[in-house]
Amino acid sequence: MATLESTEKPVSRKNYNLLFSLTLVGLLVALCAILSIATNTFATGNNIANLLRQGSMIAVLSIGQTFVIITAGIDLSVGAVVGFATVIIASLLQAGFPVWLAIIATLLVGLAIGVFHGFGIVKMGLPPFIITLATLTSLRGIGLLMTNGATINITHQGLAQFARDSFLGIPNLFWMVVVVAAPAYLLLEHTKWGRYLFAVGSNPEAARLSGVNVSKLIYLAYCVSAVSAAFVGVLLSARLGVGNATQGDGWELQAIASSVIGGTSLFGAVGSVQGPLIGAFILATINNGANLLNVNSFWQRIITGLLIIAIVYFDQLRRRGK
Amino acid sequence: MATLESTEKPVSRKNYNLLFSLTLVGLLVALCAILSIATNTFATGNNIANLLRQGSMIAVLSIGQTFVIITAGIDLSVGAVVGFATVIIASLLQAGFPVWLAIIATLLVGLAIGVFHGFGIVKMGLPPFIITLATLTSLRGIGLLMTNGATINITHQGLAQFARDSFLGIPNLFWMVVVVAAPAYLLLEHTKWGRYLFAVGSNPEAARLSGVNVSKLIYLAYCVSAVSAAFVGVLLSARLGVGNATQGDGWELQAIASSVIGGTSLFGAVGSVQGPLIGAFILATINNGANLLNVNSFWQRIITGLLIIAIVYFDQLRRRGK
Amino acid sequence: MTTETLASTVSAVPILDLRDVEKQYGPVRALKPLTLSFMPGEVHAIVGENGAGKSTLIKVLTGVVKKTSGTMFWRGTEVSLENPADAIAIGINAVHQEVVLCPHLTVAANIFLGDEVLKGGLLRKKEMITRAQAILNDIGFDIPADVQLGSLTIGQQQLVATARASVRGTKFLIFDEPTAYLTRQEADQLFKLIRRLKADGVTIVYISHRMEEVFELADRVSVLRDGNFVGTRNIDETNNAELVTLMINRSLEQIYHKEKVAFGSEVLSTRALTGTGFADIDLTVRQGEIVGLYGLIGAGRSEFALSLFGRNPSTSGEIKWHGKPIAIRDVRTAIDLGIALAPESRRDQGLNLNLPISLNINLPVYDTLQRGLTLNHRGEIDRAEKQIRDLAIKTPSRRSLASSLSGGNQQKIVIGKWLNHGAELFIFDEPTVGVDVGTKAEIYRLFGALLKRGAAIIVISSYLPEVYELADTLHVFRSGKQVGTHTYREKTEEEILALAIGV
Amino acid sequence: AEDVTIPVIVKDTTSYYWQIVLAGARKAGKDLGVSVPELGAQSESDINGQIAILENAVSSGSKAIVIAPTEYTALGAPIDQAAKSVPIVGLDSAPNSQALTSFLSTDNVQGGRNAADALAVAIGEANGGKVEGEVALIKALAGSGSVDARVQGFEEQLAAKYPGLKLVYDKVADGQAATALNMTTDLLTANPNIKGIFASNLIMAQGAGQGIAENNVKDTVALVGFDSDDKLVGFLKEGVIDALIVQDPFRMGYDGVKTAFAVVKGEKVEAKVDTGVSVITTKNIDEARSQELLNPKIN
Ligand SMILES: Nc1ncnc2c1ncn2[C@@H]1O[C@H](COP(=O)(O)OP(=O)(O)OP(=O)(O)O)[C@@H](O)[C@H]1O
Ligand SMILES: Nc1ncnc2c1ncn2[C@@H]1O[C@H](COP(=O)(O)OP(=O)(O)OP(=O)(O)O)[C@@H](O)[C@H]1O
Ligand SMILES: [Mg+2]
Ligand SMILES: [Mg+2]
Repeated sequence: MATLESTEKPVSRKNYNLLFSLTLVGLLVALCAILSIATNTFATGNNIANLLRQGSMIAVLSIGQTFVIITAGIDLSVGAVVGFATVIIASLLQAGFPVWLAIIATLLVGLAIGVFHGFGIVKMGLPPFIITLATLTSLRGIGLLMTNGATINITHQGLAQFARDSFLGIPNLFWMVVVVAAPAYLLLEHTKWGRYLFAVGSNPEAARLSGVNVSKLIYLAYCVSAVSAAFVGVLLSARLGVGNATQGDGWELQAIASSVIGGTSLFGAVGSVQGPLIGAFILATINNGANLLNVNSFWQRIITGLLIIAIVYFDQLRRRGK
Repeated sequence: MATLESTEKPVSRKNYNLLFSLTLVGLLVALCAILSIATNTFATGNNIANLLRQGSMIAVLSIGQTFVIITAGIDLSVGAVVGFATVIIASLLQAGFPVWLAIIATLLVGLAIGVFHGFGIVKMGLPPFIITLATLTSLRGIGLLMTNGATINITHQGLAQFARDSFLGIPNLFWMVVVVAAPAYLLLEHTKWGRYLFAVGSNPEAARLSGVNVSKLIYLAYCVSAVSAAFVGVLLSARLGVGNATQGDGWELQAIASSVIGGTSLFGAVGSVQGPLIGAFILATINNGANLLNVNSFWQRIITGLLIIAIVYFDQLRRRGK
Repeated sequence: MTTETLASTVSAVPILDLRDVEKQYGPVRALKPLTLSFMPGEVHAIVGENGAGKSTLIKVLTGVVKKTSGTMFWRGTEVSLENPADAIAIGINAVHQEVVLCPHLTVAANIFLGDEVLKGGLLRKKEMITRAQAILNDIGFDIPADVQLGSLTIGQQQLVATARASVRGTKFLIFDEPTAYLTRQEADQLFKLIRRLKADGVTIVYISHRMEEVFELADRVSVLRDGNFVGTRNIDETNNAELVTLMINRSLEQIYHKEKVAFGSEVLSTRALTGTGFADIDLTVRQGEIVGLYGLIGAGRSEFALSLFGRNPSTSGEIKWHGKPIAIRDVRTAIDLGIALAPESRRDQGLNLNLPISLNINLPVYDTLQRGLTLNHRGEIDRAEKQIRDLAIKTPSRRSLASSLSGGNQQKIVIGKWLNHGAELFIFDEPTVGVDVGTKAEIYRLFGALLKRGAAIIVISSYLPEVYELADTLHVFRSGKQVGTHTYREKTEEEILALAIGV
Repeated sequence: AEDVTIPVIVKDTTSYYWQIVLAGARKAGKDLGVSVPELGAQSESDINGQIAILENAVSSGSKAIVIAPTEYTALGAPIDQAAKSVPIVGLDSAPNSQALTSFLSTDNVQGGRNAADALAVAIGEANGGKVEGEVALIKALAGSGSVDARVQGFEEQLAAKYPGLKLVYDKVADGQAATALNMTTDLLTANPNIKGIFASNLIMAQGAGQGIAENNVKDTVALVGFDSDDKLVGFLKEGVIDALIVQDPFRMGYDGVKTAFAVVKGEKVEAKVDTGVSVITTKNIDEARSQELLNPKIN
């Protein structure tokens, strides 16, 4: 609530962000430390690799989502885009297209979806919630229609191998997070486009008066989100070896949650790349730990909910304390 | 986006709302007219009764949701509360409690959830998105834990009969919408609390400096939403004759969509009771029509998405045109 | 380019020429066909009542809104300004009436927004901060460049907006009531800046409700009334009375006046009151008395007022209400006691911008409008209509959104919503910011009526002539401390100013 | 042998069916003295989630793993991978992998065929022996392996044996009973001549059954459900549901763990076991075997 933020002290945004990520890292480290003591399997190379693989997809999604949230928008379609993208790439591969072409085509489909969202928001004046909810619904329908609800088997082996392999001891899937996060970080923090994204989220009127092309930036944000989601679709299809339109169900909420845990404000103009990334891995660690500790899956839900509250509350406290 | 609203013309809110609902009603009527021509079963008493039953639950949810959205918040937990409430009432009934007591207890559970949300937002400073997302996750866990994933069969016949019966030719379930909508309308439009809700959504600081107890109103909004959801749980358990923790999945998005289709702004301070109601029945009519026309389930999704875009776009056009 | 250099050397060619420019917002004719020229290098003042169309004119000139009809010539060639970027591109910049910057960005980022310093496509953040700091220092504004804008007071934000507009290769710079939130000292700095820009050949358009500023700065002045262009005068061929008459179509004798009202019993007093932003404040306010608080931006007056109103409760010291010690822990307590506060920032604290005027005006009194289960709609309507009438709020309907009003008319709501509240102590924080001369007189008359009813008033103002003339007792604040207390006209304005600055 | 850990990974822990599988596994764990972590994704369509759980189970040092693969292709490679470190016993549906040490399954395709047969019988009884008319299908989920197999069997059998029955309505209700109920009422409105409905899982049968009860058409519209619980048995007894196709999830879970433990101990096990599908109607409901299937000892 804006109410509660009004008492915030003047703090330079930069230092604040750094400190915030540090504390989130602290939390993640604490979680890992506890799990290393509680189980003798957590701190094994194999498990860490698993953890990195498991968190990577939501991490990429949450980075894209963060771009959108910074503009005070929201992208509910990302889960559906992931599922749809697995269908696209699987179909293309099975139709005999080379991998690189199939990947590019899938990303272009993501781009088209992002452009459509931008168009709906900028030109048609639709609220982001509505246009992306509509896409969510429709895309699942289109994906199911294309496959008739079935799974498309990807026979191409290279892709699956890639998803399983590691490079320098770190799973390729995690490298893909780096591949997305590094340019995203650069874009957000070190280019004028990034700055304009914050400006648009903070006060679109001010941005417009400064000559910023607000529409273009909204296109940009939704394209980043949709292309990230399509990319996650590529990764997921590689990991699963199939294309299936129902995959990625509910991932939009996980991505948004990761982003918010990572310090992004749903009111816009507050967010980073590192925050959501850590948020995603905190969630992945909770799940991984619960599995290792053999926590009943129902309890696991309850605990996840409570931990989300605890983490964000803790963060609020720290912010106010400063 | 705030950008796009800045060009809005000054139009009196009241007339505007009336006109807006009229046009939505117009849309609903148009939909019904088309379906009456396209099928010979739509315009039968029996089908209209079905339609009223089918739309009633989302309608009640969307009214509650609207209270929250007017304060610039969001309640993602409502679907989970519905499922959880079916479990509560089913357990109580099977444990031999009288119906009235079971209903009251279930509504009280809803109230407690609403109070918890208010507490999280007001006292703990959590964003509404996060606290209600956490409740969504946890409540499903608790419900599953209580039932072990099973369905609780409600052997009490009166409740099921009630859900099936009609009064003055109109299904009881629809009367329940009236039972919720009428006081909600009164509260929102004809009491100071209603005015305060708008004020809080528009500018909480200005509201506070005008003597409005902002915290209390946030509690109020989330309690209305959660109690409405618990009430829908009661209705659903009556209609299905079972309690099951996984029911109501995704209904939060449907409720929010209905609310937004009905003219509520996710930025707060704009909304009504009649709008979401009509929004919910527009969605129900689309589904009912698609079922009657035997549209393939996959196409049905695509069409629903496109119609949502069309309806909201049409509404934007009309607003700007004025 | 040759035409451009040619045009600028021939001073007879207007830099900007408007022919029959008109602007309508739906049914509202904010600007009726207007023909007006701006000459290169002049300071051109624009005056007019609230809602006369001044800001609308500025918005048309800067491409913020599109004109409904008419033509515009920039150095002799027709231009169509579709959006702010077009205006910026040809060198038109503005400091708008409402501070329109990004609260989440740093001061430096705001100053360079849309014009970032880049190297290899990447932002030079450090350099921008250094340069922004240099700009601020150069102009003489004491504001750190690396903090978030939102953490500054509204006055400081206004200065940042000014700094920002003046450094971007501007050839035509518009100020829409830039001194509304500035003290005399800051205003002087601003004037220095304006003269410097003028010397550099920049054309300045200057909008203000303060006549002395117009006479101090302007070469020519144009008057708008009700969206109509009334006339342009050379500054040395006109006077205050003539301008006021042109503006409001009648003459106005006494602007600052406080009606003589006998003081009654003490309403509120504080002893050594301390809180965030202020310390050790002792003051007393009696029935029939106006207590003025004067100081520079950030002197702690608003914080002090907010603590009396229970928004940010004080941390130590004592408050007495009618002689009895009390604690004011929240706003409700203050209102129930009989304290009313018209806050400083209408945008952030005073108004619910996207709600109807009626709701805004009635917000503090809905308690009394609730009859049993429902609301007394008649009473709600009557009260809104009465305030709109009494304060001459210019609007088509009580149902219009507050955001559709001109700045001054918005300010009237902020004040109006408390007027019939029946409070015993009124605190007005910068009550006449952006209010035109006629309405100002009206507001002062309302103060008089309140006093006669037995109320007490605290007025906070950064506009010294106002508090100087209004206040029976004037307290001067500096950096959160009370540095002087004087009765009416006990000291000269210069002495008070010196005290506030601390020289 | 408490230090032997044999996790069981099901498709969807929130479903009653899989809870019964887990109950069977739990019982086996107690009987055999092995620890049996009960794992699974939270939705049948969450393939990625199940793979993650499998990976975690491998790295947490299990002696053997029992898994019900949620998707044929996608689980193939991960199971191959896992089988390099521990023996894997498959349940319910097959993965695309040759690495399973043993595989205990329900033949869902056969279940679908049985459903078609049962529906035909019920329609015949209600229409004086004439097995013809329009029938409908309500699916729980799109893209779920076991549902697809049932549907496949159902459609094949209709085509092969009951040319008089025409499938005119085929819908997906996204796992929501209320949606299945709405679809059923709309179906009955649009096609008053409908003769029978096949609801592809427990929740669908609950919704469809409620729809039939609500519209009072239990004598004219036949309904066959898949899986069972109290609610559905109630419907069966009232005549709302004509037949339930039930599997033996308890045994599947029990035998799954038992087999896996045998593998751990180095014993020889059957490569393939069919745990069977049964059709339950009012005629055989009181038989001991039926009661055993309908009332698994879940706790
Ligand atoms: N967005 C808008 N929609 C409708 N009417 C508007 C809008 N903006 C301004 N107006 C109307 O246009 C008229 C002129 O407003 P403008 O803001 O130009 O006045 P102004 O001269 O700047 O007054 P002030 O001194 O109070 O700032 C007013 O009647 C105002 O209510
Ligand atoms: N939330 C806060 N926390 C800490 N210090 C604050 C806070 N808000 C304001 N201040 C500081 O308190 C001091 C007084 O600010 P205040 O706004 O009361 O000044 P003022 O005299 O009313 O001036 P202005 O004309 O700007 O309103 C300033 O130094 C300001 O920076
Ligand atoms: Mg103005
Ligand atoms: Mg102040």
